[in-house]
Amino acid sequence: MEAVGPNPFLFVSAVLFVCGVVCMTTKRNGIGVLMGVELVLNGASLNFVTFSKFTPLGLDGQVFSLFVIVLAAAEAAVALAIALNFYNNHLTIDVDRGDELHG
Amino acid sequence: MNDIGSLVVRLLDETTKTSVGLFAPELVLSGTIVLMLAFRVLPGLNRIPTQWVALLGAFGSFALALCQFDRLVTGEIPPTSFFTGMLMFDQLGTFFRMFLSLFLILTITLTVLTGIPDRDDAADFYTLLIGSTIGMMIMASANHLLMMFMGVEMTSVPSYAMVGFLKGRKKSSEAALKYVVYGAGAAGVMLYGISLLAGLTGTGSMPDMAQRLGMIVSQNAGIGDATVRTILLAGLMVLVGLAFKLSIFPFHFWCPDAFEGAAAEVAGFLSVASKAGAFALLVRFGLSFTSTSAAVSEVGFSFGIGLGVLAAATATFGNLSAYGQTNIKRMLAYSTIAHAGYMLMAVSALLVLAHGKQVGLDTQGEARRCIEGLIYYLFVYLFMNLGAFAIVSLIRNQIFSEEIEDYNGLATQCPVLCFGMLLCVFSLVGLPPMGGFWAKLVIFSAVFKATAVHWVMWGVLGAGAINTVFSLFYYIRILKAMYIKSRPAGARSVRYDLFPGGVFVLLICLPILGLGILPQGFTDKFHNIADALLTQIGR
Amino acid sequence: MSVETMLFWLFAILTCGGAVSVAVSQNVVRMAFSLVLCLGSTAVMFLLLGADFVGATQLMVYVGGTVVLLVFGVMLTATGPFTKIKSSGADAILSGLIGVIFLFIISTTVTAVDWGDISQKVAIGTHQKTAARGFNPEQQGNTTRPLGLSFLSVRADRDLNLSRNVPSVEKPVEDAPKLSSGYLLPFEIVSIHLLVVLVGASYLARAKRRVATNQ
Amino acid sequence: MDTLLAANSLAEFLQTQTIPICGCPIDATTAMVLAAIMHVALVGAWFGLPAGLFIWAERKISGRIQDRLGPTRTGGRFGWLQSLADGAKLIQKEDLVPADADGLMFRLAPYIVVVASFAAYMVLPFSDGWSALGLDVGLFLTFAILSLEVLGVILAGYSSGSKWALFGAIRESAQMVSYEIPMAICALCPIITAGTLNLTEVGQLQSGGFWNWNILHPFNFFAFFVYFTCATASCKRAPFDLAEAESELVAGFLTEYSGMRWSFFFLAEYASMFLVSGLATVLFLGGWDDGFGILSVVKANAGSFVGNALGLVIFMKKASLLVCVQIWVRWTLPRLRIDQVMTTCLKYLIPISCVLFAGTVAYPLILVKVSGNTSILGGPSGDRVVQPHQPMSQADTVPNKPTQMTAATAERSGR
Repeated sequence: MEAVGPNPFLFVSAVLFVCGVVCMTTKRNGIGVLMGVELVLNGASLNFVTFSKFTPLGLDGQVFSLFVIVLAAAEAAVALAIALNFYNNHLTIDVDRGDELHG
Repeated sequence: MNDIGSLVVRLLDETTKTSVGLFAPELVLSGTIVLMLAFRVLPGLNRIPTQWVALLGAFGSFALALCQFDRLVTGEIPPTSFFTGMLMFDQLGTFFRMFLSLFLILTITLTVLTGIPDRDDAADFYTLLIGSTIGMMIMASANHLLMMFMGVEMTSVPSYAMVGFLKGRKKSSEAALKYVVYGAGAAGVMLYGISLLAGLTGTGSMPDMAQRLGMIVSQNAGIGDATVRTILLAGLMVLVGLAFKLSIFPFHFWCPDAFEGAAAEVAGFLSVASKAGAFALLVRFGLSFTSTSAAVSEVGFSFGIGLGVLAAATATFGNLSAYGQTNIKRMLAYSTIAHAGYMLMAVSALLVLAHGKQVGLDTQGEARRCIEGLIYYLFVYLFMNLGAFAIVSLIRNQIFSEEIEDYNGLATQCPVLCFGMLLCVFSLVGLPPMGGFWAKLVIFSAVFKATAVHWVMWGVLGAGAINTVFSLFYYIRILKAMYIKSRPAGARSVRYDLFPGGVFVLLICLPILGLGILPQGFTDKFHNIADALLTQIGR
Repeated sequence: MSVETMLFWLFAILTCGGAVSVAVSQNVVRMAFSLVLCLGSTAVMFLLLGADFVGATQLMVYVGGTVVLLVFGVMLTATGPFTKIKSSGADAILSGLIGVIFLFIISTTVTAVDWGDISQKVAIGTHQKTAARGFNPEQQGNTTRPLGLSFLSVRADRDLNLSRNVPSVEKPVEDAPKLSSGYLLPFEIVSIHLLVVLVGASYLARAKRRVATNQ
Repeated sequence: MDTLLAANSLAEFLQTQTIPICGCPIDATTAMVLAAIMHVALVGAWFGLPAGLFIWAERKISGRIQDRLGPTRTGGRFGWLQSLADGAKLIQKEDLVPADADGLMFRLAPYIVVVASFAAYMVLPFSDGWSALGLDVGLFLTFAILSLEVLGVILAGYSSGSKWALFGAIRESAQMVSYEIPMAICALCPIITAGTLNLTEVGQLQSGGFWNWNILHPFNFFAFFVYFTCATASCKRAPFDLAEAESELVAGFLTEYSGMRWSFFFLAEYASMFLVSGLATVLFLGGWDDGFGILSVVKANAGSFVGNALGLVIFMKKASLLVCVQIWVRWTLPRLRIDQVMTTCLKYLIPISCVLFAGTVAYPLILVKVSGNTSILGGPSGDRVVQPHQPMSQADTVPNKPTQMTAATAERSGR
């Protein structure tokens, strides 16, 4: 009947973080990379909420995660607009196809 | 009156009487954004050119920041944290706010001269520009981990959009996509680090964090302790985010692409302004690790050594890659990376010197010199780099090219712009009597002092010196093209030179010379800033 | 096993499963769906952690907003061959290996920390509230009111005892101890950020306007 | 989770019983699980029953509006069982998946839509305290869950592998996402008046007489109509049913669906119609309150259970009336064009709702300045029957009176 401690939650958030990083590094689709970023941010936000329950961080943790959610939404909006713009110019969203810039 | 009532009264008092006033420069900029957008919508008012509104706002912000800085220096207002500890009002922060609003004025003027946003898009462009500047200002005075992250985000997100501002161009959209993808990733990693730090210390406030890091690590805990390792991991993750903003070695790859794809004005803005904000933040964050606790100081020290190695690598890499470039914006981007390396040496020396007390050296005064050198370098860098980018964009408007070989023989057609480029380049290399010389000198001397604490700093110093010599070779290529090669027949000629572009460039170049010939007044000012910062955190 | 523990493991598995399938999936639309699963289960984890408001925000803003945006992006850009991305086997193994090593590093550092001990060390010197008040106890996840107040900088969960004239041993020198961090400034400044971002995104997404058409 | 108010009481009741087969007492976990299952079944019944009923009502009402009879034969004189018969028919139909479709997504999409509108019932109070979850974030959570519905729609449209479906889904999602904004802002107006997001508390504050109902508040009065318009649109009901505009898009995102999956979308539509109407009832129309104080008399004389049951009937009546209004509107007004739909939302409804929101915020402040009270009637609106629902477990050093710690009181005392 013991309650779940902080460590299982932290482990889940570590899984989120790692999956996000792997996703960011392996995906060639621009939007796929953005999904990886969302996973990483989500892992961080789960960390904050976990700490808000189990450490003296208290309510601050929840405030942090609220701001993270809002900022992530803003970032996603701009990223998506840029991705669409890229698509309009290149007719693909494959990051590797962008090869105008090199040297 | 009950508890919550008196709490509200106290908060209301503090917010309206102190905090809002201290936040005035940012508030003016925020108001400018709203005004610009309102002017565009309202009938009748939409005839007012947006850039004048933006310029007015930037001037207002600069004036307010100047006033505040003045009052801080004279001691009329004591340094304090405001908005219940969210931001810090001190000489360092206020100097950077002043610096950034000055830079905003210069950038807006430049865009007016080169006409990069057309009439329709002006409001959008200046909104992004000012929004990004507000983010940097917040970054420079952040006193709380949340404000630190918000500052980074508020700086980055509008700048992603700015890089992609020329939206019809393939290069521009590609640059923006690369920038946003890497940038968002770095921000995510940074946030994860912040979450670990906040969880460990149970607070978001950075001074509290510094104090509590000592509390949670027992005196003799080494790297084997899980807590110390977590602190190290978290610190590294935060540094990844900052290193990305600063384009430090393994995280620099976005920089050349983003700069080449973006308009030269935007590239100039990003190269200086985002560095200024990020370095201020890095200094504050780094100082959190210079605790009196031996274990935490050890962590800070290892960060210092690590940053030193990275700084040497960054400078070397930047200079080596710049050598083969044919596009001038790309070359300047690599040179930006190299300069970030030099400036990072100052931070590295700061962290190493701060550890000096632990090994029995009195390095108090030398730590101050690091911050002084960093500020001096940034201040010179503002003018020399903006100058270079301004000349690139002015010439681009005439010859429609940014390749170095198209600059051949330009000196005969536009002597003023080319002379400006000469000054900027000499300063970028670090030749006397330019400002860049003194800047490098102060930083290198600080690194030299740091060699007493650890031998690795000798390597850093050596790398810095060799790089300075090496950088001469590729910078000189620009001058060679301009002054020695002859203009090919049939090449597009440059029609106007002196007015207004030339005047602007000369105005920017004046401080470069001034800072080089009369450095004393400035170094004293910057020394005071460093002094105030270190006294304030009690080191 | 209590209900809470069961719920935790159920949703932990869903969260991790969603995350892993985002990372390994080759189809962008499937990835988006896995992301929904992952983020939605995280919202439930927030509820389990007693952060109801954050959980609801996660559902509303993240799942109902950000992911919808991403799915829109997928729909607008996914044409023919690019919907499915094949990466080579060696790549997949390498990145999987890196992922496992990374996970090992993080889990051995972060979860090896004795959080209870650290909390005790840090808790010295933090001010605590004198009494939790409100309609429903905060411990059960009803943090809406304290959160709302903290956005106004009123830290009812921390600072309530500051104004009371309790003789305090720790802080005899300062007559007015500092207030805990309230979040009025970020709450207000984020609106400027959102405005700027909105302008930027709409500029990038809209077609270039025709000049000189208004007579 | 201790917030499962009703479930808790049921679980406590079950713990006093024994399992009939083996005769041993029920332990806490099993009791909790049993209680949860019973509640799910109950809420599920509320989800299915109104849907069936309203489909019948829609046919009948539309028939009458168009001067027809509507269903007359199945199940007696009024065609009562028509929906049931249709359901039986749809279950028997073959489950078709188009060749071009993304099979997994195509099959999943209806469930997402159904789960989203079903889960939102969790926090809806059917009577005083009769809700599955008594959360402090009640209304916010409802909107959060409702906002998931759009995902199902997008997936349905995308995975169908058909142009009609994709067009329909894009239109539909644009419309749903846009109308969420004014809808949420308008729903916040009564929330501000009440000072809580907990729907049960909002209902309790309006009890005691119709003069306490939020709709009589000057700004909430207008907010109600804006809310109702947006709610109609977010349920993709005519005149906003552009996604399914037969003349242009065959059937929108539903084009490729048939049989049971198709009917799931309809179940979800009618369920969310009832849900938004129920929300409107709680937020604006006094919830389960009868308006003349009869309920309190009944409660005093026949016990709270009977009173609550009566409240439930009243609540259902009010909500059903609103659903009928939606049906009435659908068969009366012509369909708008898609640009008109978006213009209505972005150019008119959002500014109007913002003004109403600001007005609601300013109203009590102005009243305080003018008359010294936050309400025209003198006291705070409704009976402040809300109490801390559980005494604090830790004994505090300071004896505390039950202070209501809302932003409003904080402000008042701060002055």
